[in-house]
Amino acid sequence: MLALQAAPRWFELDVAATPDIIGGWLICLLTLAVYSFLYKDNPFYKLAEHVFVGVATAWYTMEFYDSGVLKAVFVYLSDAFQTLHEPGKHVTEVGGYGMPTALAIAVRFGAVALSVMLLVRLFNRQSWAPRWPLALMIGIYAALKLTAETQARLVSQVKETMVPVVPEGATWMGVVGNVVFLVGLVCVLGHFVFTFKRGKALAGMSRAGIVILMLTFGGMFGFTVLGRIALLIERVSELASYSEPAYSLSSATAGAAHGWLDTALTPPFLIATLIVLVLVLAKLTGRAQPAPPPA
Amino acid sequence: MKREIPILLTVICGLLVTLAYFAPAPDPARGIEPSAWQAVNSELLDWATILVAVGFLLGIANLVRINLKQIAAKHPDTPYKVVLLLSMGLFLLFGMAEMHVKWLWTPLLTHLVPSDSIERADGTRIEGYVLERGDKEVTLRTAPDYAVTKVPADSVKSITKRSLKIWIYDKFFAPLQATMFSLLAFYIASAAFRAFRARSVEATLLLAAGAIVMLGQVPLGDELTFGLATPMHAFLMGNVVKAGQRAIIIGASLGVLATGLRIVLGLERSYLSE
Amino acid sequence: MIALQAAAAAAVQVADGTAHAAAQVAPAWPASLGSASDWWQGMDALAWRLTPWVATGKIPTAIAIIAFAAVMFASQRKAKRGVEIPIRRLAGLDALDEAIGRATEMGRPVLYVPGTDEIKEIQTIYSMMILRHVARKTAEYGTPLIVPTKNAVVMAFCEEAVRQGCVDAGRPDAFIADNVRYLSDEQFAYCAGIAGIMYRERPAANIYMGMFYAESLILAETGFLHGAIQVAGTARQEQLPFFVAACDYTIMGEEYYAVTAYLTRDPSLVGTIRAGDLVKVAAAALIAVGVTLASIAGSAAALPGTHTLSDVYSRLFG
Amino acid sequence: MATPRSFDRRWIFLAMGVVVVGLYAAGIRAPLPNSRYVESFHKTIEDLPAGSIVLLSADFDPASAAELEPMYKAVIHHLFQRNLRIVNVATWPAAPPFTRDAFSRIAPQYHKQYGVDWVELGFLVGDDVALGSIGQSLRSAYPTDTLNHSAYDSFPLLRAVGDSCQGIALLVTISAGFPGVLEWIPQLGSRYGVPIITGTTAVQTPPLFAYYPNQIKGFLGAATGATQYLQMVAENTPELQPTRDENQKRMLVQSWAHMLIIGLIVVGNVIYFTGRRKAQA
Repeated sequence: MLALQAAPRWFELDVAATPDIIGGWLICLLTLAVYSFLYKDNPFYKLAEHVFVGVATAWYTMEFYDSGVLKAVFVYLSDAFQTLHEPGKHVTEVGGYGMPTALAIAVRFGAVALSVMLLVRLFNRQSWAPRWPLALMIGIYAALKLTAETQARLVSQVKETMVPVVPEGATWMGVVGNVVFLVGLVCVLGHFVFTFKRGKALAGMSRAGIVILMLTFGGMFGFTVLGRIALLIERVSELASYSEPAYSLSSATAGAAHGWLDTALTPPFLIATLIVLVLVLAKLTGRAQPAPPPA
Repeated sequence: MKREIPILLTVICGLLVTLAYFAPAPDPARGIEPSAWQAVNSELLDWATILVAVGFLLGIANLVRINLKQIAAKHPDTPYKVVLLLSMGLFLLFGMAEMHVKWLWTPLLTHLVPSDSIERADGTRIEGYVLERGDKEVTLRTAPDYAVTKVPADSVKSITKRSLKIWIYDKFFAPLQATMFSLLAFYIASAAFRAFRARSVEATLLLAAGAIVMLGQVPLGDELTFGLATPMHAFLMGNVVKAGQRAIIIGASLGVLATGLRIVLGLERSYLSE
Repeated sequence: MIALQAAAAAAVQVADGTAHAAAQVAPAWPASLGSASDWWQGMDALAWRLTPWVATGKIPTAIAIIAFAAVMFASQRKAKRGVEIPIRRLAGLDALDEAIGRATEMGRPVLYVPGTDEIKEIQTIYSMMILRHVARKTAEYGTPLIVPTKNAVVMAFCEEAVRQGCVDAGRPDAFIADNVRYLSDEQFAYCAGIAGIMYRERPAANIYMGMFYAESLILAETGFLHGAIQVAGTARQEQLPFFVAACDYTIMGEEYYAVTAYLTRDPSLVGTIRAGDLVKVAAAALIAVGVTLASIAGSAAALPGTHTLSDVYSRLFG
Repeated sequence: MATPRSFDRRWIFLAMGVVVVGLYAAGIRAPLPNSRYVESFHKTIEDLPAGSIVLLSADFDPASAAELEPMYKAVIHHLFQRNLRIVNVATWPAAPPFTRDAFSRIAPQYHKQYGVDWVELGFLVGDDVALGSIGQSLRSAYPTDTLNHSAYDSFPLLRAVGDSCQGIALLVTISAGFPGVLEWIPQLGSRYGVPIITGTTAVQTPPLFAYYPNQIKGFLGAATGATQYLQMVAENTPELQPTRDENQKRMLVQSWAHMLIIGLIVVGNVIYFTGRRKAQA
């Protein structure tokens, strides 16, 4: 899939250039190491898994630090201090509302103080201090969802359902669909009613509601299968892109070898054979861990 | 003191953000300027952003502490835990260095961060670090003294940015995360054969709807089902799933509303008992 | 005329956040409130006057929140005063008891997986309440109960829940501390650990209650293969299809919260469930009225520019 | 007879692997019919007057890039072709590299100038809170941009985006889960009335049908939606044609993989029920 403009170099840090060869070997090694878990839990998978947790945690740490600490505190405060020293009126826009810069700085130090209280948990796990910032976060988070989500998911969804059963220019199929939609919606709501006495009507609605729910979960099931397989195909596509002769060991060293040897020496095939060999050897010599349960 | 003030903080911030929701939106046409409500809402949200970030960094410190304790206690997976901490540490070292090029001490800068190659207007190329590239001037740190200098924008023709942080992301993080999730495609296949049984009416309906979607979303679906897949798929998703999803959404919103109200009015104490 | 304006202001909750008041002058009050168009004009006028004080488009949301809060606190007070709010017998509970009963007959342990999220997730907290009920049952029947966890904090809460369950059954000695086990923090390693327990200790009943992510599929499949009766429960929609397809019974979405309310009779939870029911009935009624109005308006071709009752009705709901 | 219970599941893994690798190697392409949801997504962008400002949010990561990166690149091509200005944000920490890569390749093709035609603001931590502060005031949410690290007000494009989403004509979110389109709808759609269109992973597509057509103007559902949209945009975009062909190739592999899954379900049930009937007989 890679549009191979220039030939790949051994090691290339320029992000826009063609992916380099060492990178290709690394990607294929890690991808096939994870897939070796399908055969059996083995050191290759364990290594790949722990490298993943380490690298992922580091990446999230850097992004969270950059967005929540570096920009929101250091850069914000240094800009605010700068406007204080410049001539002209010292006003900082906070949410579009002009606020005196000194006040804006003082207020932002409130957040810094609360962050310090949060960090106290590092030294003393039972301390009461982290409760203040935690309480503030939970209050803001709850209020944000309580208001906007009630409008978007309760009020608007009920309003959107007030549609004519027979809109203009509707085919008979459209009308049937509309009836199924409206009746189905009310039945599923009926199914999720728990404190009303279960008369014949409510029981019937609940039965119909379950049918609609099952078809809904079936739709979700079908889409989930679609998504997971699309992911597998993309991995196969990336491995295929590194099976180009340009990435083969032979072309880099011994010039034009014949076709199949080139491909055999490309990262995916070579690594795959290596992993299989190691696992088979481990199985034969019985040195590997005790056979896992036939899951 | 330990319980009353946190609850007071929750109620005050919660009510402020709730009321700010109903404050009038600034509308220059009607002459409505942004009010203090917008400022309060914006500042509280920024506070929460900072605290979420700091809270996450706290979680990382915890993870490192647990792993170090396990290594010290000769946990059977010790070599793998060392690999975990090593890969995290190295990536943090190079990544953080690259994020602080403006303030970094010169020897650290030259050893940890790959330099960009800057092509000047006269075609000559120099190695250095680009800090800021505005339309009027470019801020650089170049050899030999690596002092922060500003040069006019038109003196710089093109910049080839090099990044070790993005290289590690592309070669380690991206393939590993994508492949870990793609394992599920295999698990779905084995579960399909060994566990998905049409043992009840409900399960049969579920599997049938799943098959309809699987056929309706792909090109071959229609050929194999004599053109039935797409209309059935459209009817199922446009009406039945729309009804089921909308009812689930309305139901779930009531849960969020109930929990939110209890928190904002200070009735929820479970998070204080940690 | 003034009485008319006051009546219009009081009676009509205006909902018009999107009115671009092109003209700077305020729209006039309608002469009478006879037709739908008059009501529409009245709404425009009121919206124009209210805009500097409140975001008029969000008034219906404010009313919905206040109404729900009123109903919720009224029901909670009723529940606290001991008034019996009946919650219908949930099939999910019967399935739980049946599964534990079957494990007892076959003399094999019960496996309870409390979800894979941290304790701050509301579904994990409710899972602790269900675990206490299951622990009470298994203590009564003397059946071993194994609880694998993915998080050290959750493990501590599980131990507490199982101990309480044994005390409830009057058999504090039935509590076995090392049956509550911390396996691993990593998703797939946790599933592999549970698969090991299923292979070695062959539980006859697997119960999955709480917040699940991609693990539902793997656990349900492995459990099915070992011939165990499986009961699952989660409010997370994405995982329900796999539980329904592979488990014998699934407690779906909101039923999960109702089961906890049924078990614990906790007044605040029962009150919330009751308030939720009342709002759902009200929502269904509003939809019915709205659809009939829209259908009438839809078929009777109204003159362009004039507003039908259905327009006014749906504008009221924001 | 090998009952499903004793059947080693690794044979099924092998079957899935062989089907996907084999068919991918065959490399046959299969076009898809259009869908009204994709057409309304496309039309919403076409209807925007030139020069309007679009907020493009990258809410995905490598694990969902298989379905979402083709959509992301196609949308950027489409927005630039329509001479729309793009303010780029991300609410997933692993998204920024995709933004950098896409814009550095696509923007030069349309001679777009950074800071005037598009700006990259990068990742903002906080999930729902991040969406709330982006809606409330982009300026306080992002003191600087993420490419040049220069101040918010130094960009003419950003000065045109006021507070409370004034100046934002459309929100396009390429969303893999939480936070994503289901959180943008309340925080920007309901609160500030910003029209929303979205491209999502398969897992997140079913709920979108409940929000269509008013709370979401149009959407691209899973790899299918991506391919259909690519088919529309690639007609007059030569650079996108390889991506479209690749997606069409993958859709054919997808078709046969689905047939395998359906086959496995059917065969598994047949064995289960015949086995059970034999046991009862």
